[in-house]
Amino acid sequence: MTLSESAAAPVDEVVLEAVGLTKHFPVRKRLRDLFSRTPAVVHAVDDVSFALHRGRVTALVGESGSGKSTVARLLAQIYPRTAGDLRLHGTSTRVRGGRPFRSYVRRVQLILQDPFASLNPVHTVRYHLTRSLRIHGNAGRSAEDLEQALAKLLTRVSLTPPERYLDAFPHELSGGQRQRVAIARALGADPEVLLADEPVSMLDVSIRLGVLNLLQDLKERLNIAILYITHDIASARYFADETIVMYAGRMVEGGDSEIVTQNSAHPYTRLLTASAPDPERITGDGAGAGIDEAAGKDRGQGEPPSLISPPAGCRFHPRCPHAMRRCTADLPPRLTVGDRPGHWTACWLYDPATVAADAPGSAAPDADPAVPPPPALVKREDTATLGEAR
Amino acid sequence: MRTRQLLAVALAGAMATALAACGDSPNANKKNGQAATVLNVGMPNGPQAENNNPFLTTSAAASLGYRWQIFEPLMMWNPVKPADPFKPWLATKAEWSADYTSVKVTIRDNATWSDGQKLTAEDVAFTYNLVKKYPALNDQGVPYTDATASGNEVTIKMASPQFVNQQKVLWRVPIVPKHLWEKISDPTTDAVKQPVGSGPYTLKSFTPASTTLTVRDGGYWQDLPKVKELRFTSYTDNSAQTTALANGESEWSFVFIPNYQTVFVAKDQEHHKVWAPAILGIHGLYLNTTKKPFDDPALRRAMNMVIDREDIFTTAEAGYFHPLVKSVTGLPSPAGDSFIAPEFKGQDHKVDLEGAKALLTGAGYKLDGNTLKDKTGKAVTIKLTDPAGWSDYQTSLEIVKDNLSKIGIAATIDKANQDAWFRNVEQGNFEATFRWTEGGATPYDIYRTIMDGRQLKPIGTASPAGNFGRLNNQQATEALTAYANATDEAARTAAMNTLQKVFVDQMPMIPVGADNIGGAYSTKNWTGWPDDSNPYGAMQPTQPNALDVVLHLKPAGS
Amino acid sequence: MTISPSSIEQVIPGQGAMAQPSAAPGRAKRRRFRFIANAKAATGLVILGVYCLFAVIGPWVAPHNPDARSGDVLQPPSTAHWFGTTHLGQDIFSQILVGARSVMVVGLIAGVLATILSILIGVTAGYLGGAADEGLSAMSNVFLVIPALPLIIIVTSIVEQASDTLVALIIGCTSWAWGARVLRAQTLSLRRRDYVEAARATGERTWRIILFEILPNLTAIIASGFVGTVIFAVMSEITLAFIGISSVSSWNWGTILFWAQGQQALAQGAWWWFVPAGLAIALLGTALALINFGIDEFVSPRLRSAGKTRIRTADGRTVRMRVGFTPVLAPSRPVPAPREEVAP
Amino acid sequence: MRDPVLEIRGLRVDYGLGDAAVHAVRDVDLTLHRGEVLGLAGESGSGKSTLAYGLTRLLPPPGVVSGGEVIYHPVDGPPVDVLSLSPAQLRAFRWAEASIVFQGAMNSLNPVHKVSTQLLDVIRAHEPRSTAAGRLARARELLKLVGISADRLHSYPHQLSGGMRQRVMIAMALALEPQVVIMDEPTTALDVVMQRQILGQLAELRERLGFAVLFITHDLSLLVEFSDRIAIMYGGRIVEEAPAAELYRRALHPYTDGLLHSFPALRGPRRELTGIPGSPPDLRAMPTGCAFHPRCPRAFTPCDAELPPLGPPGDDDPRRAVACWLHSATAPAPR
Amino acid sequence: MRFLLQRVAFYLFTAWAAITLNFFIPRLVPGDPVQSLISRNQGRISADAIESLRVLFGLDENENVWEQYLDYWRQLIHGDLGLSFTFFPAPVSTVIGDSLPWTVGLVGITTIISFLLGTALGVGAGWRRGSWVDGLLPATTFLSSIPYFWLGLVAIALFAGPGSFFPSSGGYEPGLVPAFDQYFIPSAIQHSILPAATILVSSMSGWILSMRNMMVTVSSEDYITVAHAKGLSERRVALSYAARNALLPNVSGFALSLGFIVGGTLLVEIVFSYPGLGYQLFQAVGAKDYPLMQGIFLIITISVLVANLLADVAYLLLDPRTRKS
Repeated sequence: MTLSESAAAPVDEVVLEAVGLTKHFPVRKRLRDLFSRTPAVVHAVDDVSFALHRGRVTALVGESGSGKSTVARLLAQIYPRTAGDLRLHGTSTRVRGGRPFRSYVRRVQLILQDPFASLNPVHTVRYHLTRSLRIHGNAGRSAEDLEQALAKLLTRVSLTPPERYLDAFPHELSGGQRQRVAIARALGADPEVLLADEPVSMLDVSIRLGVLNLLQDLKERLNIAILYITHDIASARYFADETIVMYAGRMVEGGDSEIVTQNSAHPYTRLLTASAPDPERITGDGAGAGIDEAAGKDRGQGEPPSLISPPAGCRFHPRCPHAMRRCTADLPPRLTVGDRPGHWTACWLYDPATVAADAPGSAAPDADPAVPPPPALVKREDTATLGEAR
Repeated sequence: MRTRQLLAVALAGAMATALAACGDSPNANKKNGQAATVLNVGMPNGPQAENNNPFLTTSAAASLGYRWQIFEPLMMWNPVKPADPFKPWLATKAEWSADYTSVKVTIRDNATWSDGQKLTAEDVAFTYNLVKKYPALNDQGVPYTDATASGNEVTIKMASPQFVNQQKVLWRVPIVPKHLWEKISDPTTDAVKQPVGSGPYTLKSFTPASTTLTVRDGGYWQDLPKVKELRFTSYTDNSAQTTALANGESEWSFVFIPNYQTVFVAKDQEHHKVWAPAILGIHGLYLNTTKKPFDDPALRRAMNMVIDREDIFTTAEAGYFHPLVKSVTGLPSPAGDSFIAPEFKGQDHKVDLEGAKALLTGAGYKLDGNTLKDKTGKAVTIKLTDPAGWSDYQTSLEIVKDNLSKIGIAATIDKANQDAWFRNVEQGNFEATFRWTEGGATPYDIYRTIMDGRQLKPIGTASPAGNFGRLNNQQATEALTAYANATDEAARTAAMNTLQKVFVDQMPMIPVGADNIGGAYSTKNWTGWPDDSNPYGAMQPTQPNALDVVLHLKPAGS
Repeated sequence: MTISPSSIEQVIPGQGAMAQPSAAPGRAKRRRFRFIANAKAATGLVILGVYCLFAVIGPWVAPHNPDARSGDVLQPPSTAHWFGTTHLGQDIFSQILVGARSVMVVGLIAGVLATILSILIGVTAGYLGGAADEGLSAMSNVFLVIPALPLIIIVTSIVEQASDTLVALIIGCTSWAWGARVLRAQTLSLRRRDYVEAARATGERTWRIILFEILPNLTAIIASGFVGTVIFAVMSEITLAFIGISSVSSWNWGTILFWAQGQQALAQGAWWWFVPAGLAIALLGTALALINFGIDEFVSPRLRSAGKTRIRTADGRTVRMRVGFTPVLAPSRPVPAPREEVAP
Repeated sequence: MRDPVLEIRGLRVDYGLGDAAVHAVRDVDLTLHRGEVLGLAGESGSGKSTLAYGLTRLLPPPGVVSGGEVIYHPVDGPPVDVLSLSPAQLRAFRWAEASIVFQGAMNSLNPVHKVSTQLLDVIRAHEPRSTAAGRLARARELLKLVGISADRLHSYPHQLSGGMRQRVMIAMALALEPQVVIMDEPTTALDVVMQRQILGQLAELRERLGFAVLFITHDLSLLVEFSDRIAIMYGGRIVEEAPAAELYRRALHPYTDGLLHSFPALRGPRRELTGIPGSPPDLRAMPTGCAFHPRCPRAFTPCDAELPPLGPPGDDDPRRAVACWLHSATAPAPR
Repeated sequence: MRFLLQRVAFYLFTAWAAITLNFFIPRLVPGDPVQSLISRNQGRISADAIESLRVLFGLDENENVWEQYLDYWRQLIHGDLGLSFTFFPAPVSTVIGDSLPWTVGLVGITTIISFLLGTALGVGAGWRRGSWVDGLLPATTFLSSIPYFWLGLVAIALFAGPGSFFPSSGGYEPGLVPAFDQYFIPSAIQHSILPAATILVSSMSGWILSMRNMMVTVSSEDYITVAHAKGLSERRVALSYAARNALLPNVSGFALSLGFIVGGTLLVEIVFSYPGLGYQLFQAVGAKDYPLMQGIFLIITISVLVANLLADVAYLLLDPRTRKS
């Protein structure tokens, strides 16, 4: 097996690129739908574009139902995409199975969320890893080669000594150990891209870090591109180089992780960061003092929209405290925020012309008038200078 | 909980209304029926559909037998004494032509239909023409060509000599009223809901389980029977019928009762009786005469010698179902007694193991230990076949198997599927099988079924009417033809003697038991039943004789 | 049916989250056979084993030829004839011994056939989904709704010479639907399991996924379906024999009952003629049902019999294990308050 | 310090009986004061949920409470031991005095009954003399309290989103204005935005109604923000207890410290995350001494042999308690 | 409603499949009803009658299968199931009409009672694990493993027979005319007790067991814990929360297993010679009465379908989750 310790290719090279990736799931037909022309679909993912770079971690942040896991499966080509393109090293690929699929997954491997479910309870660790090695031709020629490769894989994910784990069944392992086995299985293909779908969310807090550190270590040592999908925006800040925020199947903001989390541009990202638990917020004398600071800004009771008939325009507008008339009609394009290079958001607030024509919050009639003016324009200095910069 | 209460209330309510509305209940008089006026007849035939068509074998009237209490034949024939002359009934006289292709009957003039109309020769001619017109009604298969009435005489013509079928013509055809039946559009499917006949009874009520007949007010051509009401009950199965007989609920029936002495007679030694007279139809083991080594009459005769008819009679048929056939000629007694040829008179079958062995040795067989070897040195084996569900036959086969092993023939028993068995037997695809013969007024039917060369078909082609064993015997065939077509008694006797000789020599079928036409009955309420001392008729309630029996009954103790 | 995971389940230890990898991997393999340790399953398997033994050696050890007549006609059980004799003096004990084989063979063939069919149809439908699923599901649902026994009776009655094998085939071909339905549902749920998706994402081929990822996880259901079909097949076969539709040329317990019924054994008071066969059937059915309970309890531990439900505490009280009122074992120290109804 | 409303003393909860018993909760002492939010944090298997089910005696078989007492102090009237109540008394106690909100709201609501049925039957069970109209009015009011429009009363659970169901559960928990509300991971299954909203609402309601909350979660960061005091459980025992801010600023137990360094912070400087090595202990084979010692970076001699008692730390802060030889007043000093 | 429409569509499809199957079965291997009739009357019908019977039954018609199939449908639509061979020329529909009430009365009512009673006992067994009902399970398992017909035989041997209150066969005392009066109704009830008890005994344990298992499963659901936590009365938790939910799978189970049950209970009719459909089917099979066989099978199938549909409706009423449009 050839788990390359040093990368031959330059760091930052784009390995896998999604261009306008779209996935609509057909809704089960109902009797009355027989007569309607347009079939009902779930707009799970719409027009998602981003690139995964060698040796970098890209985080995809969103709540449940935002389509982030669908993106992972589209990238792994487990689901066929409805529209858009997927470029592996610049070459458009579309595989449906068989040999092409295998050679694709050799380079792009998926790690699933639940380590309690992603390993078949009837098979041992050895079986899982051996299959992965064999399928991708990394098992070597002899039994010894295989043993070596297995030991190497387990060592790589810090399950040592390997003999202790090889013949164990999944139920005999702890959650963290299982997730490590799942990672080892993915590594058995010697991939260039790891798609990690919430790899730690099912694990205990105390073990999460170990798994994330392992991924980070792999990224550095093997120079792998990692897509880190999470609902925990704080972990994206910590772990990812770049963060993309999704809402209701669309990307709403992206850029350097630190910028996206600290200087969130999109109202949704702000809602997200404001809602995340933050011990620093405590005042010491009692609970909940700052707890509803952000919550009041959500006009939608925290409920995401239906993806079968998503809202027109910006999908966040029904909940957005700053919604403008344009938000209800036109889909906001990617707009550069301008504070840092590469920071962008899909929000009309960042289009000076729109803001000029329409007061932010004007399309949010039930918005509490006491709510402070749109932070994007007033509250924060960095965005206040935004208009000038553009 | 609530629903349960509701249900109970609803049920109670329904019961109450039902009971309240029972003023003119058809069951009101059920319990107080006078014992001395009612006769309970039973058959184990299951629920019936209302159908009183006397011509249809499938009708309730035929199945339970009450058709003969409503409709009457021209003459009565006693199957127990087949050679006895016919007893005048609706016809006072029947004159056959010498070749038996036509019969001239004289209709009695005092018979009336139950609707009051007079029974005439027209009615009789109409009936025979009806049967001729609708082959589906001609369940006896007599080739009628024409029936014409003139005055009180009717001449019925047939296409072929019917000497052997006299009873089919005169005894088996229920006479129906022309004035009603000519209006029936399709007599083959008409259920005749309101039967009008010339018999002493009329239909009172019908239910799937029982039919009640009540005696006519008058107008019957002879004395009205003492039985004022006849109840025909169709029990769901043999055991239900047996139970009903045993506890006296049923007074007359025809049903197979295993171990009948214990199960039925012992329940009331004094009154419970079984009388099962033999008729001229037998059961026996057909051997396939084309299969080696059973093409050898010597072997067949030897087999006959070891088969223990008595054992079969007592064990398999529980001593009553198929009366023992004693005579070597296969003719049952007493029905066939008068036909037995002088040379076989008094010659009864006996198990003769030594004789059989001697016969076999003489014919070139060798008994090698427990195995019989044929002339070529091959062990003789035989496969006995009968439908799986026919327990009496199966039991008989078991006994036969046992008997044959005494002369070293290894028998296997094949419990066949009924359809397959029928087909295979007709096509000659069997080695040995238990089966019945046709029955009739003369032994002709027995021998025809066994040895008729006119029915000889190659193996594989069905011969439904007989000669399943494919016996190819010119002498027998000629004798059969001669018997049926003879115009004088001497010729018939000669032919009959020949037939018996051929049968005994060839032994194409090993006779075991006779068909019976008997029944189980109780003398508790009614006496006057036929029995050995007075065998005036058949004992089966579904035969035309049943009417004669009913007319003989008298209240017990009177 | 899907059982939604209860949050309580998570806190019950031994569910793996806290387990250390075992030093002896052999222990793990035993887990698959652990259900044998289930008392019900064990009882069932032992009884079944005895039946299987009789099926194999029955015809050899039978003291008499089951067809052989003897002079002892309709005798009650005695030392010579343990279960008595028939109207022909046949030994009923021998008939039962010999009959075991036919019963077991039919059960086995029908069970295997139905199981194979149900796997083929159920798993295929569940895994493929779409039109194939719709079609196959509709087919199995049709078979499920149509009354099986009348159908089997009618089909068997029109077939001539219905041998054991044929009866088994007919039963097998008509009784796969239940298994297929259960398997389909389970496959459908397994197909969405992460490990199946993970296997696909690893690049496993479809047939391998079905064979090595899905089927092993269906073992319990397949086994339970198999046992269920065997029960049904045995009962059907015996029924067919009893009502005299299938060939009664070979002895099975239905055939014995058929003769008993045909000879009105009841009216003759020959209880020994039908009691042993019925008990043999009932015991076999019970054994198979017990095995199925064992499998059920193995699959779904909650169903296990409660074991000890009444506990005697140290101070002599008896408390009951019951949902909603966790028993308190230790005597409480005297509480600084009179125990009385808490006013709301 | 406010009055205690619920005192747990030496509570022991087992799964199974006799030698086969697994001790899931061991000698837990914990006091919930009137009107406070007490956070209970720990990893899965630490016994925190078992504690909640045990003290309310809702643990299904084979769970048994094998010792201890749970003293409830009603607003007026003498204290009672919940563990020694008869079934009828317990039924009366439940919900009226202490209600519970469970993790999975989908599973907590009976899928076949309308929200109204489930809201009304609890009121009727405890206030049999109330009128139907009165109950209905109360149910509407309760729904409004948690920000759900009253017409949702006639919905079935499956017609509500996860967030709404959890709100309904909270409304139901408050129906009888209990003194104690036990919340077992009430927001774990929800998205952060929803979680924040619900917690905000809960904080507001607590201000208004003054009930005490026992808040159980594995998310320490949430507790720090939301609760007044925090107790940390490990291996079935409480290992540390302190006011939330104190705990966050200065964790005494190495486990607490490890937990606090396990989750990344969203704001502020990027902290170093150390995490905790190893895996949580197996309850069936607990390490001797301090259960945490195999994973503890600072373990020393007595840790693997002697169980550290839960008590005030060496610096004798009366508001805090810790079970660690590092901080025990009586402990041998680290060598 | 969509759910219901779907089910109706499915049942129509199934009915079509069953009818078609029904059409083809006897045509695949044509047996000979005439021979069968003769064999039933061993020797009492002469071979000469064969011809007349053939003509009578109209067995000579030769049509191609497709035309026969269309005819078959045409007749069916007119409610014409053909003429029975055994009871010729009684229409099959008449024969079935005579026996159907008995089956519905005995098997139908008993099946429902068995389901209700079994379910109620199962609720008890599942709710109070280890109670006496739970203790009954091994016994009921054994009872349910006994073939229906054998249990019937034993019941007859033990309880029926001459002099006993329980008759061993039939649906009412022969000689009575079916009518709602004080003679017939008690007789009919008296005749139905043993068969009904047999069906109850052997079919109930299945319901007990499945309901118990569902109760046990449901008992550990969170909403049951919540119901307990709410301080609701034991009865309310057990019935309104646990049993109500546990019933749902059992209702659909009831529907699905109807086919099996009906098959099994028909045997009871055979053993007790109860004049219902099962007995008629048995007779028809013995007599190769294909029209009757077909008709009975059709009626059984359709009634099972209807029962299924009713169970679906019940499910629809019981489970609000299926009700959403």
